[in-house]
Amino acid sequence: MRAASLSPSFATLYPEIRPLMTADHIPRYNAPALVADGLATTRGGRRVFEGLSFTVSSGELLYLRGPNGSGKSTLLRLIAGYGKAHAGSLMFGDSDWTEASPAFDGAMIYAGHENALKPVLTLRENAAAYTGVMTGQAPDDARLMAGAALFGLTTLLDRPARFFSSGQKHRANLLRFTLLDRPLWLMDEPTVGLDAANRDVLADLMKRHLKAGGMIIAATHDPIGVEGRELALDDFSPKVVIDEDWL
Amino acid sequence: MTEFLHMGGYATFVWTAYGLTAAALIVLALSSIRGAQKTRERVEALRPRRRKGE
Amino acid sequence: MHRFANPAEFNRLADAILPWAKIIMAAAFAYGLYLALFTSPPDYQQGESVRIMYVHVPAAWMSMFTYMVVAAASFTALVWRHPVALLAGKAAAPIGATFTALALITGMLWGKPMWGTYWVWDGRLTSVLVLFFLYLGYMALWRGLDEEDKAGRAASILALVGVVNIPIIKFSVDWWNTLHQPSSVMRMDGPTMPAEMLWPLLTVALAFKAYFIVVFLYRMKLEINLRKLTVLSSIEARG
Amino acid sequence: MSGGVNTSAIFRAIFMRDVRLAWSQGGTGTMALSFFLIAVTLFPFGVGPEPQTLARIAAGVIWVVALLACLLSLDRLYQADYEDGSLDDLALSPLGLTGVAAAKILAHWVATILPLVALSPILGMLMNLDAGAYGMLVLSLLVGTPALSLIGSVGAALTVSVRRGGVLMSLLVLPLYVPTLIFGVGAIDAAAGMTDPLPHLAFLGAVTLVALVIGPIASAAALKLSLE
Repeated sequence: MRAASLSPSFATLYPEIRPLMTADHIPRYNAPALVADGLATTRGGRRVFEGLSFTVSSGELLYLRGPNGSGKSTLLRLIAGYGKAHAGSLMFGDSDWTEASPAFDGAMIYAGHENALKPVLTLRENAAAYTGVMTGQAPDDARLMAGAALFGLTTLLDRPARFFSSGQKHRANLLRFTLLDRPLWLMDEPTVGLDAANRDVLADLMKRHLKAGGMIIAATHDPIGVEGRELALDDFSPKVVIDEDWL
Repeated sequence: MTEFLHMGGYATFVWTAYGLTAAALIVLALSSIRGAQKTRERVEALRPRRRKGE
Repeated sequence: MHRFANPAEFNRLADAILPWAKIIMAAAFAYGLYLALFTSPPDYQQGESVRIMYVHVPAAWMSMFTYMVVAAASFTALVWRHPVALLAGKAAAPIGATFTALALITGMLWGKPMWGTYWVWDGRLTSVLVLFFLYLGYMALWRGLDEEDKAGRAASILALVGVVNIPIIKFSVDWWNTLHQPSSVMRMDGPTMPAEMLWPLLTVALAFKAYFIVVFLYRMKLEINLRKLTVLSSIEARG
Repeated sequence: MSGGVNTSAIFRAIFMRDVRLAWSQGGTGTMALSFFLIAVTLFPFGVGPEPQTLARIAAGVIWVVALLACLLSLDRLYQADYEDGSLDDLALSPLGLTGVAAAKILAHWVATILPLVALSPILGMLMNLDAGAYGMLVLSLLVGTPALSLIGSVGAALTVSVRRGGVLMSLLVLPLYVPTLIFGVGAIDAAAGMTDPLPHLAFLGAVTLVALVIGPIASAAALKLSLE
């Protein structure tokens, strides 16, 4: 488990607990850099990438590029803590995420392929479920309204998610980025199912997050219109596909 | 000899018990040994080609 | 412990042990059968049918022993992420299931002449039956998940949960048995047994243990080769 | 958002969410309850309505059917979250997966099992249960069924990524239910037969305590596997 109680230097990074502000408030993050050094991982007995190193510091956006199966999602889930690195190290400031098993570190918001919506619950209830899991409290009403307005979901706040279109479901999933103040955003194919208008909304949200000192790692094919560094996973495809023992 | 085979009237039970046990253990042993050999041959078949192909 | 982590190392160890295990197995089987079928006396009550005990009891012991092997392999696999130990559980389980099935069948064949019915809800026999389902669950879970490595670790977790519950199950079944059937029917207590009955029992038990080691090592070679095949074919797929 | 995040609030939030989902449309609450009622009423058709026979098997039938109802309702305990992606969010909760598993198990027990226990006396009447045993019927179910949810949760977590994992799960979990069943029914039969039910209850409680330790931890380990 990551350090259950956060290391002191870590705890001072975040604004102390105060009522969650509305969506357009600008939190001030001065988070440490996320440093990956020589990361390697296997998936289903097969080495996915090897010797992968990168650094993402406050205010930076890193795009993960590469064909399907090159390990974009695997890397994102590794950073989120869903799996262990086979080799190498992953540090976020002074807390070690290499051996991380999924646990709260107060640092990230992860949005995966699925939309994590309960069909029977309304958008408001789904949002409360997400913040309930992360902080134990329902989202501040003004903040939820602002976030829903941002993504054009205001009319759906009290409708069960099973009536949503796939685009609406995807935008409802992105709503999580407006509900919590967390420096590191991990986005897996965030623009899938978004029309041009909503793509700009997302781009604007991401730019504001970066300006506030936040960090974003996004695995995506199409350009979002937010300037950021690129990391082609194909450059790290494994030379040695399998450890020799099993040959 | 027949008296021995008769097993004091319990012949069917005693011999079925021993027979089934022997049969099961032999079948398990043979299938394991044959399995080991067959898979080893398949590994050998795949491996040299891989080396050459490298 | 980590020395056996790589399969080549394990194969060398297996090749060293196998010849000795085979010799012991052959000798123990021959001598055990000779004792069980020829020299040991018939029971004053059960007559010749007592000879079934010489197969039934060691098989029941083996079913329990093998589950302990599976649990130990599972613990090693989970705690130290030891790939060969993961396969050891998968290799041992079918042997354990076979011995459990044999214990049940020979138990029924022994029950018929003694009490007139094939199945008797005796405490020991019922515990072996529940153990048989634990084996089935373990092996089914290996096949249930598609990714082999995850299937193995899931089955290992089940084996550890199972091994913790075995004494509880055993105790509750015995308790239930005394509740519904006060007289303990199957008198198989070791120590009070006359020597000439105890020796065949122990010899057959030794034979079964040697047999387990032989077949287990071959099944390990099988499982290691299978894993090599999946790895090699995945390389072919990547081309 | 420093280290002092309020984990008990999170536990309550997850617990309430699952309780509401269990009783929402398509939840397991109504399904388990109706299965429990219908399945028990089948027995008189099978065994005959003759009061003496029904009375003798009443405790066993009610316990076995309650056990099966619990198993049926556990199948989707984690699979629903795994399929819609919310298991990823649950895994990142400060509570940790063990706490999440404990919250979900408690929610399953409260939302799905307690209603069964509340209705068991009615089924006791249907099965002509001995008059003196109704109190013990409810008490033994209250003490014993948590073990069913706890051990069943491990089965559900192990088969979370298995399509139609319900059948596999029952094979994994049913052998582990034997002690709870034996001591649960034993307590009721003892109460009916005027003998002392306390030892049965004590063992039943012990089995539940063991399950309390194993359940959340083994479930969390199994869920971590499926998230990798």
